[in-house]
Amino acid sequence: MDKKMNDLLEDFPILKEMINDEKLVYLDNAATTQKPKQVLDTIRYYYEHDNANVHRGVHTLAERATKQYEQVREKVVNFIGGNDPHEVVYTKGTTEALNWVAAGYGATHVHAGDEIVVSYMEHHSNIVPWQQLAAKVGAKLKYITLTADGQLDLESAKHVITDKTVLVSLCHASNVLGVVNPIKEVAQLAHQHGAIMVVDGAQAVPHMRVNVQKLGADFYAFSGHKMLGPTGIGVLWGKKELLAGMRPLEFGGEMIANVGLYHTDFKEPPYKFEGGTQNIAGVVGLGAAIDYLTEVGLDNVTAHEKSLSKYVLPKLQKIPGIEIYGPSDPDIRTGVLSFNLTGIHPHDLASALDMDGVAVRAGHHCAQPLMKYLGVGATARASFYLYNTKADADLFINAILEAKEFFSNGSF
Amino acid sequence: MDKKMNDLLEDFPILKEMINDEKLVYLDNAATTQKPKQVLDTIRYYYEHDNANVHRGVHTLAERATKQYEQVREKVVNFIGGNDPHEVVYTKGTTEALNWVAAGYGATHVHAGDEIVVSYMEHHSNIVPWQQLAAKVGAKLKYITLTADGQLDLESAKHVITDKTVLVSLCHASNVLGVVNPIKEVAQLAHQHGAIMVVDGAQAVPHMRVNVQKLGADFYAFSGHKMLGPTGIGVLWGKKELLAGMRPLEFGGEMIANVGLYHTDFKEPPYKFEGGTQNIAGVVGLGAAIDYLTEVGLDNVTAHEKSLSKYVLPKLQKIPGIEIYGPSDPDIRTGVLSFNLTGIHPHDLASALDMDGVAVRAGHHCAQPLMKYLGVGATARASFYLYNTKADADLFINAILEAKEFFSNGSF
Amino acid sequence: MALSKLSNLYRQVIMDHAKHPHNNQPLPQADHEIELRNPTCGDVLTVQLKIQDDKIIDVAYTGTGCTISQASASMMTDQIKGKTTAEVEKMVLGFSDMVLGKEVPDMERLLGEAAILQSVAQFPARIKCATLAWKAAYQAIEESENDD
Amino acid sequence: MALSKLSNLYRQVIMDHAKHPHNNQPLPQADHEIELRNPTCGDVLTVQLKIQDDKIIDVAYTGTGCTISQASASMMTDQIKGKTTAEVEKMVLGFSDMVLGKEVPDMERLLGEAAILQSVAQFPARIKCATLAWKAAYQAIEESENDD
Ligand SMILES: Cc1ncc(COP(=O)(O)O)c(C=O)c1O
Ligand SMILES: Cc1ncc(COP(=O)(O)O)c(C=O)c1O
Repeated sequence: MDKKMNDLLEDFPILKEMINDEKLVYLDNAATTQKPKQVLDTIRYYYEHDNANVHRGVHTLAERATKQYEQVREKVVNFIGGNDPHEVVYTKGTTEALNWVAAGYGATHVHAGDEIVVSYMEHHSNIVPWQQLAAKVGAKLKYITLTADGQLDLESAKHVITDKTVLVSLCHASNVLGVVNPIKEVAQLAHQHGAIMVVDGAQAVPHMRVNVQKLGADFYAFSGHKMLGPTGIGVLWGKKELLAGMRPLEFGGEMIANVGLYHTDFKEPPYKFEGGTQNIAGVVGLGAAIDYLTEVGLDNVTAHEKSLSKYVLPKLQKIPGIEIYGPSDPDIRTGVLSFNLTGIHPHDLASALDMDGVAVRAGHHCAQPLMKYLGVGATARASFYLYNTKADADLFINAILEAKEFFSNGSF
Repeated sequence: MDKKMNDLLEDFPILKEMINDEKLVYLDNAATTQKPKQVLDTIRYYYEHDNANVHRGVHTLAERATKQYEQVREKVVNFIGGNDPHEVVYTKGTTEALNWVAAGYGATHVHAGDEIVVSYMEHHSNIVPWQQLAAKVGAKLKYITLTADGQLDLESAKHVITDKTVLVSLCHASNVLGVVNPIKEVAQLAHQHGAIMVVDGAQAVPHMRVNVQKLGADFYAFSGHKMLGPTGIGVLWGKKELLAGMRPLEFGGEMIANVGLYHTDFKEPPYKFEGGTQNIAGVVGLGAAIDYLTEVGLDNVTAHEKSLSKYVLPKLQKIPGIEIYGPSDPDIRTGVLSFNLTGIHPHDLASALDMDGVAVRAGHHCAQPLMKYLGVGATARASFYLYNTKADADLFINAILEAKEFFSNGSF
Repeated sequence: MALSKLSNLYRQVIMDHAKHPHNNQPLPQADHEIELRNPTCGDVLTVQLKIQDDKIIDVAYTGTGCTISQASASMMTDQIKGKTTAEVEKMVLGFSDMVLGKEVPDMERLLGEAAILQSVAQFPARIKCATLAWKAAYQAIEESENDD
Repeated sequence: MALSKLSNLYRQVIMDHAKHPHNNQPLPQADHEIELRNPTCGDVLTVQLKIQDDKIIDVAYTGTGCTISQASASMMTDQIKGKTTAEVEKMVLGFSDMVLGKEVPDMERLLGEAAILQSVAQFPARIKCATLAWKAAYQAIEESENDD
């Protein structure tokens, strides 16, 4: 991909933005990614030529809008290795998708005394819905522990997942630790015990080739905005039988077959979940993002990120007083790097990096249980994506060194 | 406004689209509206200069995105006559907003034996959530009837709303009958009986000056895509005390104050409702739509639509065999016109009009109970908006006459 | 005039079927019945079948709808009467392919007069109208097979 | 270097307060206490007050946080000690206006050394860090008033 790199950078006009008089070095991709022209152009074209409400209309624009809306379902299902576009439900994002599984599937399939299993590295969006569900039905929430270097502990998984487990929900890739979880192995374990496997793919789908069927996932959730797509659109993929047994949570509009005064029949999945006007332009933009990623090639994206983390990790590791969370071997890491510098609060560090145009995140990354598990209040996090370069990595390292100098030696 | 009309048309490039070799006459505005350049430019600018995730970030882009995201709350609250931006909750649209009220407020405030009141003219999105709620808690759903000419029957309202009523939910303007409901009067009635007033403003906010406080609304919902804004964004406005007592439905991400392993504290409204990454660009686009409508002037929009319906209604009424639903007096009508032609199914009519480039809707308009009440299976519907012209109205009438000729005289 | 393309859809024979539909009444001796709804427009169609020895002995339909759905239902009942259930299943799949614009081998022979609805393929918003009755027949046959 | 603007925020006196914060220990004789959290970063700050006859007799805080929140807490405790609750409420509102970039009349007199945190206004993402301790003091005073 590196050969195409210069062209690719041209696709992201925001990367030329000046931040505090320095060129932007955007390393907050785990929070949200930037959007290529192709995605923005597609959204604009849709609004300027095809915009209408879907499904309900006889006229030409309605037909064009509907066609695109449904075609993206096919793109999505091909992209994640499913085989039935009707297994693709559009949601606002990963958070809504996981909540729908918890409240729409869990509320009728998880019972008092049952156990739900997550891990210590989960994002709040993959913890709080299960806490709520557990409290509501009287189930128990259990946590798989991590190994000393921050990987999912499969031994722990084997102990925590038992015949009482009805549902296991794990992130495919961590938004803090830079690790990819062995979903396939855990799914097998879950299935052996009769539990279903829910996967939070927010940090995986943008960065690697995903095949929901090979993984053995029963539900799989991800967000458009983290994979070059627009905000406000995401996907819940679910097995047909499971979606059929899942209650919709938003009633009205197009999800309906027949409305009586006191009773309503719903359509088949995925339509029964898509109540009200959906984020149609968002769907179209998601389709364009998938096209873009497909053109670049997911394997190239993964390789590029790996080469960057191999480049930057040793440099980072050499900085005195740094602590990096997750495995130290770059071969098993993604482009997500969380770290702390002794004596410098991550908030202060992020402000300093911002002065150099370097955008990183500081805080708990919506993973407070993990922070407690790691024994820290917060960390700084740099997360790389396909448009980041070695030059970005150098600027990042330099900015850290400058900041360290600034805060430690009182050079002010 | 007519003086500015030509400039205004320039703002909507899609209106130059050719449909079946004819220039588009877009009369499906009740389903969704077209978007002015200003809205599309604002969204694009946001993505090309400011895009980041909100609230969580220390860096400059995150700060810019957050600022815009919160500023739009102020725009919204000014636009609808509220006084506290924290009473503005972002949702996917009207449907999600009403469902959240039903499931988040209703589920804990409506009890067995209580009564919920809607009317026969409601959109499915303002019926099915209440059906579900009623079934869940054992409450009763009651319907206010309509007068012979399709207005809300205030006498019926006085009978149906009683001390057993805990919640009344009505559309502010109908998406079928072209009427505006006397929300203020009904809200007073509801409050006298200790009930709260929920308003479905999907067809009102785009077309008229709304003041939620003067109306006496307790909750008020509307959609961005029906008011020149992008898809996937809407608003639930609610009184502070009521929002405080309303349960969030989507857990995770930024709605959280503190997450423990087994328990979580939520933030204050509106943040506790906005779990996960929201449709940030959608919010920014909604802000641009509000700016645009404010610049044109809501009163001008209303006046323009009224002048169009005064122009077109008499012409429509003169067509032999036509039945128009709702009041025959254009003075009390909005720009929504639903009708049927004897012997021509609305689907056939809509296909014929589409051949002339005229986009109307045919079907039940997500109002099956109203269709049954009117004794029809479906209707055709033309709905006008600020960019429609008298020329559009003429083309619409001509297209109907042609279609009538085609189907009645067998001119094929 | 711009309605000329419309004549492709609303051919005389389609209009005739819609105005004077065949087999448009209840079938008291029916042993299988399916009600289907076009959720977009709310139209409802009930198809009733009498099946004996895997053969469609009789078929009729009731319900309202647009020209396309009525004409299609009328033609469907004409065409499937007397056919075996296997033949009808093949016809329904062929019909569905046809209105989706796909190539259907031997279309005219397979679908008879109903082949004229091929033009629906140019009006994608109307495909659901055209297929409603055929889908109902298919589901009724499937039901009958599950009875065995 | 691009960090020059940073020196506006991290002045020597701010760094000194952060490194050697004043009144940064539990206050056993406190009669009012508020714990506040900066939800973005998870930092937690507990402010404890001893109030007598509407006067802040003593004040201290515990908790971790960034330079800005630590320095601000440290300065806050210095500045409010000995003031009346009414004065402190005015100070907190003034402080909040100041870091939002608004004009605050008599700012230096009102806030003393804490006026140096005015520069936070140029770093909007850090406003929450700066105001946390002040908000906690305000809420503790409000609580004390409700007790009466
Ligand atoms: C009166 C009314 N209420 C509710 C809705 C639902 O709005 P949305 O589809 O944007 O959720 C609509 C639009 O279809 C409507 O016209
Ligand atoms: C691992 C993980 N899960 C879930 C989410 C939530 O995604 P969203 O905010 O798009 O709903 C995120 C992103 O913040 C994430 O990183």
